[in-house]
Amino acid sequence: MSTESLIFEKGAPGRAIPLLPELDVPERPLDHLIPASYLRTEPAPLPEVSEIEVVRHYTRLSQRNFGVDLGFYPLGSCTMKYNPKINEDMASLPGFARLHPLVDDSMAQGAIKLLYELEQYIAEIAGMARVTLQPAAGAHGEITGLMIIKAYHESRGDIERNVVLIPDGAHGTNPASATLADYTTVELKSDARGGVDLAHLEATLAQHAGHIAALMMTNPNTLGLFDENIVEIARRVHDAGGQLYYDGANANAIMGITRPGDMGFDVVHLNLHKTMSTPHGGGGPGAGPIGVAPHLVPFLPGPLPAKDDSGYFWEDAGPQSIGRVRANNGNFLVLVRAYTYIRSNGPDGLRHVSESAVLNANYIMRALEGEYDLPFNRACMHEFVLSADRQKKLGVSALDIAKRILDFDMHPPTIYFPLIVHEAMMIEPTETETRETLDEFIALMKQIAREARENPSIVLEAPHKTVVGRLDQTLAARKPNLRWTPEREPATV
Amino acid sequence: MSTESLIFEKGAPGRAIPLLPELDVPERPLDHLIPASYLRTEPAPLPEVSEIEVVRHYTRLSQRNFGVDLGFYPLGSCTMKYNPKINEDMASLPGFARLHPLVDDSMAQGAIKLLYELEQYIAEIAGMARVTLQPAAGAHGEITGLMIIKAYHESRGDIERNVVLIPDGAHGTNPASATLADYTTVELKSDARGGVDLAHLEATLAQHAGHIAALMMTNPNTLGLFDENIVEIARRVHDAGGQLYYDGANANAIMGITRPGDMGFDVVHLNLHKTMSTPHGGGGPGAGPIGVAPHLVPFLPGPLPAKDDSGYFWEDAGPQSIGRVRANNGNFLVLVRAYTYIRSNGPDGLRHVSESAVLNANYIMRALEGEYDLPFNRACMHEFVLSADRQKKLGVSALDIAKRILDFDMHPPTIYFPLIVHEAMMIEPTETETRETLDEFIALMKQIAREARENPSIVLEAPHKTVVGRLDQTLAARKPNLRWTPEREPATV
Amino acid sequence: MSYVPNTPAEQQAMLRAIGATTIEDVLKPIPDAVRLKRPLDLPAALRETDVRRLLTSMAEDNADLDHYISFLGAGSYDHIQPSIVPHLVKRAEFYTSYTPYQPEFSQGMLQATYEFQTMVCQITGMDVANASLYDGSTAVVEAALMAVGAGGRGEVLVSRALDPQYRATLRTYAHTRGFTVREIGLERGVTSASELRAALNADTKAVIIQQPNFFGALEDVHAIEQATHATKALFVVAITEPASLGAIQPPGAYGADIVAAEGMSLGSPIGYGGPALGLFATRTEFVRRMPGRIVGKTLDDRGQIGYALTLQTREQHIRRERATSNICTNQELLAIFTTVYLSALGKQGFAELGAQCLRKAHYAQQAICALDGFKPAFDRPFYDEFAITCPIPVERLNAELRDRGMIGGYDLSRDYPELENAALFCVTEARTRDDIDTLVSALEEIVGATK
Amino acid sequence: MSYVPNTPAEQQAMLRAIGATTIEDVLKPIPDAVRLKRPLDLPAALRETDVRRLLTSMAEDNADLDHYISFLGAGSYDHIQPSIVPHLVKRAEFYTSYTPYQPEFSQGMLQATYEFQTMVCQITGMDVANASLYDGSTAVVEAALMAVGAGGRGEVLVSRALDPQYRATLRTYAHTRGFTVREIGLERGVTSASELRAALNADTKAVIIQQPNFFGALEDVHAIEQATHATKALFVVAITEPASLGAIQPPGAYGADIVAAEGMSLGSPIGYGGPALGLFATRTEFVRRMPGRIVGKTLDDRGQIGYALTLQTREQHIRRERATSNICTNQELLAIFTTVYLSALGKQGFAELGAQCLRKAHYAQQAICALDGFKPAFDRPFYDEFAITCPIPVERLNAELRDRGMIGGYDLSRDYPELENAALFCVTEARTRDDIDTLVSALEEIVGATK
Ligand SMILES: Cc1ncc(COP(=O)(O)O)c(C=O)c1O
Ligand SMILES: Cc1ncc(COP(=O)(O)O)c(C=O)c1O
Repeated sequence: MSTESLIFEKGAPGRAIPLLPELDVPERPLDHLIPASYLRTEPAPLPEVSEIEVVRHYTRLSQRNFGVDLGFYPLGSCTMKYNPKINEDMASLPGFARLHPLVDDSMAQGAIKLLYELEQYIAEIAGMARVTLQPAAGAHGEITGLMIIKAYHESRGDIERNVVLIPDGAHGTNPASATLADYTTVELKSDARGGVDLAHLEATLAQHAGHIAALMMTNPNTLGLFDENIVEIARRVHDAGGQLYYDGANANAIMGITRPGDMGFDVVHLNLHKTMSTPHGGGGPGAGPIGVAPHLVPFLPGPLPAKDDSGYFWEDAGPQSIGRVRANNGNFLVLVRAYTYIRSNGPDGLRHVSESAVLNANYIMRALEGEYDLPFNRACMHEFVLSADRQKKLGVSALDIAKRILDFDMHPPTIYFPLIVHEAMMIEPTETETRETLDEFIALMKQIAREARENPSIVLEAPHKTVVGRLDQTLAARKPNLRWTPEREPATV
Repeated sequence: MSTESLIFEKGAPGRAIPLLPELDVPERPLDHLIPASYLRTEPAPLPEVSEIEVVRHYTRLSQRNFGVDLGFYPLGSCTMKYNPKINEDMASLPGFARLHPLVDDSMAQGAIKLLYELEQYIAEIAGMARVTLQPAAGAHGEITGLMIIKAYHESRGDIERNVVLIPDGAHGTNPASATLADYTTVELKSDARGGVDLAHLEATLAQHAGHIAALMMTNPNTLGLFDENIVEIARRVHDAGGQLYYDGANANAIMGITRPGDMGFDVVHLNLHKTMSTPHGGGGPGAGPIGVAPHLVPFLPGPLPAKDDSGYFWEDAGPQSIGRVRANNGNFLVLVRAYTYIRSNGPDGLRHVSESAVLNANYIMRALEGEYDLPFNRACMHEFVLSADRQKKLGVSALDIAKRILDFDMHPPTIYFPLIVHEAMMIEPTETETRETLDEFIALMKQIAREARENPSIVLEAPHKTVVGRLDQTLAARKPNLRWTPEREPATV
Repeated sequence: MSYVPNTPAEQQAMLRAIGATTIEDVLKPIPDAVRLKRPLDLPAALRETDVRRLLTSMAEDNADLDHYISFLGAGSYDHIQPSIVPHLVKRAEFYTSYTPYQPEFSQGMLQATYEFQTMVCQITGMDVANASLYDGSTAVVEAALMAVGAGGRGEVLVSRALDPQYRATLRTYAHTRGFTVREIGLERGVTSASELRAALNADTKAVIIQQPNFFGALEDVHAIEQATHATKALFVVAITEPASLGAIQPPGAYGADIVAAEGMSLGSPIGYGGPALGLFATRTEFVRRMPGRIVGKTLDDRGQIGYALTLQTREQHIRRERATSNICTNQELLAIFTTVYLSALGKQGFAELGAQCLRKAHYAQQAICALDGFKPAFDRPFYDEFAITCPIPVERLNAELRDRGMIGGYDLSRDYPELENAALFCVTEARTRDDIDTLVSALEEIVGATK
Repeated sequence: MSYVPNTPAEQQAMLRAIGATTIEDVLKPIPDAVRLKRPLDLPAALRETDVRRLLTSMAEDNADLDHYISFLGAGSYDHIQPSIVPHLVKRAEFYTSYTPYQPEFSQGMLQATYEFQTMVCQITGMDVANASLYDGSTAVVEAALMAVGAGGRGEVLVSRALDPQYRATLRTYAHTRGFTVREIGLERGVTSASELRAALNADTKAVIIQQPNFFGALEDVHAIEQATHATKALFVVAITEPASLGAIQPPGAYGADIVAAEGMSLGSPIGYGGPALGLFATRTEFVRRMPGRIVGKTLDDRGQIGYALTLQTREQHIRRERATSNICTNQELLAIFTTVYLSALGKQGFAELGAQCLRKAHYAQQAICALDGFKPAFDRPFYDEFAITCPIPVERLNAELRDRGMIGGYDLSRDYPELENAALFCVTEARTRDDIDTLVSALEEIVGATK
């Protein structure tokens, strides 16, 4: 496909699509309505284009993008599963999509009911007492959870707790959220089996005795491994006065099999855009509701959906609530999709989702362990991490392998994460892939391993078949060009 | 993009999407309900695939297809204009898309009203008395019109009229429809200006005196030229006792400028999928309503939409009606799109459509006349025909030029039609193209003309960038393989 | 709302470029005598949002199947459309394209059509299928035309249990084209075997029956096939409800020569009856006499598999007045609806569809017949439709049902005066047991109130 | 309804391939102590059609903007969504993709985001913009955090005319993060200039106001800018109704340092308030302190133009606990809604949008104020919202309007006890004159009836 110029480079002066209604009130001069000093003096220099130009431009751009609907997308930690179309249809119903967030509760009975029930479903899946649906994404859930934990400690006068423990494999949002909550982060080492190093945990807890606010972790962790010591870890952190925060980004492995609440966690977020099949939309929107254990319920943001004899309503939060973490009712249309998915699957279906996700991951892992280094040789959960160390010695990096995969209409795994594995390639097939697709991916990875030995340049020069070649990211960062300007000169910053 | 196997080659035994509702009536054995001899013994060997496989397969197939939303499509005679999205939205409204055709009129007031008004709009645009909306496409309109003409002649006892005159440039559906109506076709020659040769017409009318049933023609004709003698032609045919049928495939040139009725035509079809912007859907559906002059109204198929004080209703046709030409109410959802389009444009808008279509065609024609042969050097209407005769002498045919155009993300013109121009290339840009696109096409056509002189092999070997190369159509016809079979052997016929 | 992108200034510049001053210079070839000297008498242009408002209110003036519980079939059937079907078919690359005259640019549509042809064969049990005709009724016409042959005359026998609209359409064409259509009467809800046998003769070109027939009843197709083939006539099976093929024997299994069907049931919107989808399948030996477009598999100049229109010499754009049919624009996009729908349902789902319709219709029929005064009009095996003789006129019954949010059965007396008070009820998988029970209670109540 | 494609038999074969017998062999790492020994307590699975039925009925239990005439704004605005917007944004290639970590495979999304960033700059008059934040309220939080600086303390001054929900959100974060939020009171419907001047001091990190403010009134932004910049504080302008930028001076023109806005108005569905779209724009000098994803233009190894995520060292996945923000998943698809919407409206349409809202709101305000007992709560210039003091409590008024198919104005006494009986009415281009006249008659009638 040939290149596609920017929308700003299309059109011509005076072109416009007459989309708005004909004005049906008096066309009074604007400066008779408000003082001229408040009025815009120049129209915003937006594109001047016709409908066919807009349609062709964005249709063509869409074809320059890869999505789950086109092929395999084993992006570790991101759970790029199939997004059912029925979810989209339900979220497009006018009763949901065209509902104003501030209407009287009597006019939103269906919506509040949906949220009320969804809260219960999520609480049950996570093993928690109550849930807030406000957070817009996982990281938003994290900071919300940490604020709740902080409020909890404060409510007990326990104000010296300023340390959050985070395993070295954790996702970047965990430490970033801790900082945002004004905590100091302390990194926990992993042991030889890929779990939290209990000795190091013990030492750290001792070192920061009285200061431990929380431990944030995900289980299965970012290596795709289930930390078998979780009960022990929870006990020790609790004994040290800390709370346990569960980063639910990896919950696709556990539905109906185990619950964070049963493992001992006090706060749990779920990424509905991962586990519950709502699309990631090219980077968002998602939804990151959090559930909390009973002792933390008073601190939840409000309002919360409630129900009495006369129907559903929004109940204000109590005096201990941390307060709102955003305007309105959460990423509602994402929540509608998640609700649809949970109702579609039911309890057995969700368990089958997780079991199948785990099976698919193990299937690929076992097929590839001969060709790539497998740093932790244990049954994995829904994903696993390979190392391209062996290939790196031949001059072929994880990045090169990723670029080579692009030539075969598949999306590469997550690379260079978690940081604790050299040349990491984090592979999450999800449960919605067919065995044939897994086999194709396995064959491709084997082929690339062979190419790395026999013909590395074909890997090093990849991708060969994409609409653009490897992009110069250094140039992008050194001379940032972040917007088009009429002079076509980069607005260097 | 790599190839895409057939849906039958995907999936695995036992795979299925549980789409139907859970059965909620007793699950009685089928042979307790009806005798076993009526029951299918083997399930139809349809694909056994999962939802993600279906979604990926057809999403990928769609990307292997070119449409107006991707780029310029100057396919002469086909009027590949932009299909407004609002048309699609309106046709998807449940009140239209989910309406059963046999509900009582009281339950379809909105639908009948729409058809009633659309009939009036089409009658006004065509200059006709009344309209039937039943025909599914242009050719269906043609046969319907011819049946009406036949019934008219019969009603007058004029039963010797068995000849239909058709200009040599006519579309293939015209003679095919005439045959279907049990007429003999006689071809009319074109004159040096590209119109009907009046002398030949005169001679033919004389030769078949008393046998002339009708003349079928389109004006502007398939050369994109307006026959200036139309009034004279109409007079002579009428004088000979014939009726005039207007093939409205080219009506995009004339809306609000001239009307077939005013030119003297007795029956007119309009291709709503061309002139009225409803999409062609990869070959259909369309809609080909026909309008008739007052004397032919009694012969229209019925029922027709009508209105009285109590509302809208379907009125049965009278005794002279030819009867139904299909089941139900025409290609209704196509008609909804056409209605939307006419209401969107209004009278001035439709005229502007036609004027702009004509301007765009002349603009390209004048830009290319130096590079390609222009068989008739006159102002064209909404399309025009070039000849690649000059290029053919260099070994490059119209077909080669068409294939070369494919390399530039544009669709080629219609080629080898009309038959009266050697190496014909029939170019219809439509009014919805920007000047820039026209200029790009002009530049490309000039480039190809240059290539034909300087580097013909690049044209002869085209296309270079499509998902498949030139297809062997001889093979396809010699050993027809028209369906997949499990043995993967072609079902040769 | 205009979709012309170029501004007046641009158009002025373009006019200059071709040596014209105004658009009138370009329109000169149109003689003054035929020029329209006034604006078209049409309502003024509306902006998009006003058009939306207008059409939405017109749409809401109709009783659609999302808001009414319907038991109406009679040739058009309410089936569940899986969510993925419109998502995929409405990909702009599909619907904004035209007939794949340039196969290299249209492989998606061509391959999907090849799959469509295959699936039509799979469900009907026939050898070959085309890429669609206008609708079921015109598909029957094309079948008759094929049987009669180019320019031929002769007679076509048609069961009176063929959809009345199809019969009407066939009569229209037959009259013009010059062959005879003779109707074969009914016996206990199906085609009279004795009448058929008596009518068959050397001039008979085809016998056309419908399975399940217009009353939902199953014809004794084997006997009809034998009688038909005992002469040289072609055996044409019309199908208005192809969902039946999930459960019922396919025509290929009982010797049909041509299957002419309405395909809307299989994934397309019901849309007040259109756009519809004519399915046409036949036996291998007839392929070169088949009407309509056909896609074939072939190879490209690099040896890769590809798809292209084929056997085009049958078609009007090549053979002109000697073409097998005049069809050009067909119902291609509907064919894609069906292809995606049948892929989604798949082998299991299609069988389940057939079985569900069969079971639900029988559940309903028994429940209705258990009511006082309601009895089967015929005692024939049926699929998802059945005729019931009611204690009061169907028109009255249906008016009452309408007031209760329901759409009643088809009033058979409209087309069969002898079937007074007979309603044709249809029950597909889209109706729940609850829907059926609601109908049954309503019938009881309505009739009770008239006593 | 399951979306797992592999059949039990296939899964069995896969288990065998990895040397396992049952799935339990693979789940072994999960200790028995934490295993759930019962099925989840959730409603049983539903087939697609039953899910559709269920959700449709829940949706119909809401009073949506297609069926009610609404005059409610207060942070969420009902604008016309052009038909092409969802058609294009809902292309599966867009919505089924993830963050463009592999730019070669995501040029479509990246280029559209680059266009988005440009358009946000064009409408706000700012230098640079990011690729979206969660919503307007958290965008304001991010602005405050950026002003306060990593680990910094200090004070942020916030107008009481900032959306109450935004203020609540800011308070939540400020408390945890450890900085002070001080509210500046109102004077005749806008931020009190004297209170602001009095509050500004060396510790002030930012001044946050909203334009138009929560009452729809226009703040005297020049005076506030001068006062703010006279100290070292950053001037943060919050916008809940960016459609106003079609008519109103953009923040870039009056010296804003940061614009933090809610972008839903610009083409996204209102969706009971979410997903929303946080817009964030600032001046070039602050770009490396900006939160969120940023797309930049660059070149590929063949010298072609391409787009990629850039300045990622600000972000959590690289900088971890020292990142400018913790945001990862953002609201990207909503950014594409806005990009397509602003392309469609274009230069002329966006100006027309601003003008229409302004004119219709003023038409409505005058008509309402002509009624007995209704008067402006403030005499300030406003955009498309205005506060009206009503003769009866707003709650009662709105209950009456609801019964007439209307959604009344926002009850300001919920957040501003001093504004008893004050309703905030919003009138956008989506309301017709007819709608407005209907409201006015209804108000007259309702109040008349209470006399
Ligand atoms: C392990 C892990 N934790 C947290 C997050 C953050 O979630 P979100 O992107 O929804 O903010 C992610 C997302 O990629 C993740 O993979
Ligand atoms: C000139 C002309 N006449 C008739 C037709 C037949 O119309 P349809 O394809 O709608 O049957 C066409 C269509 O291509 C045409 O171009």
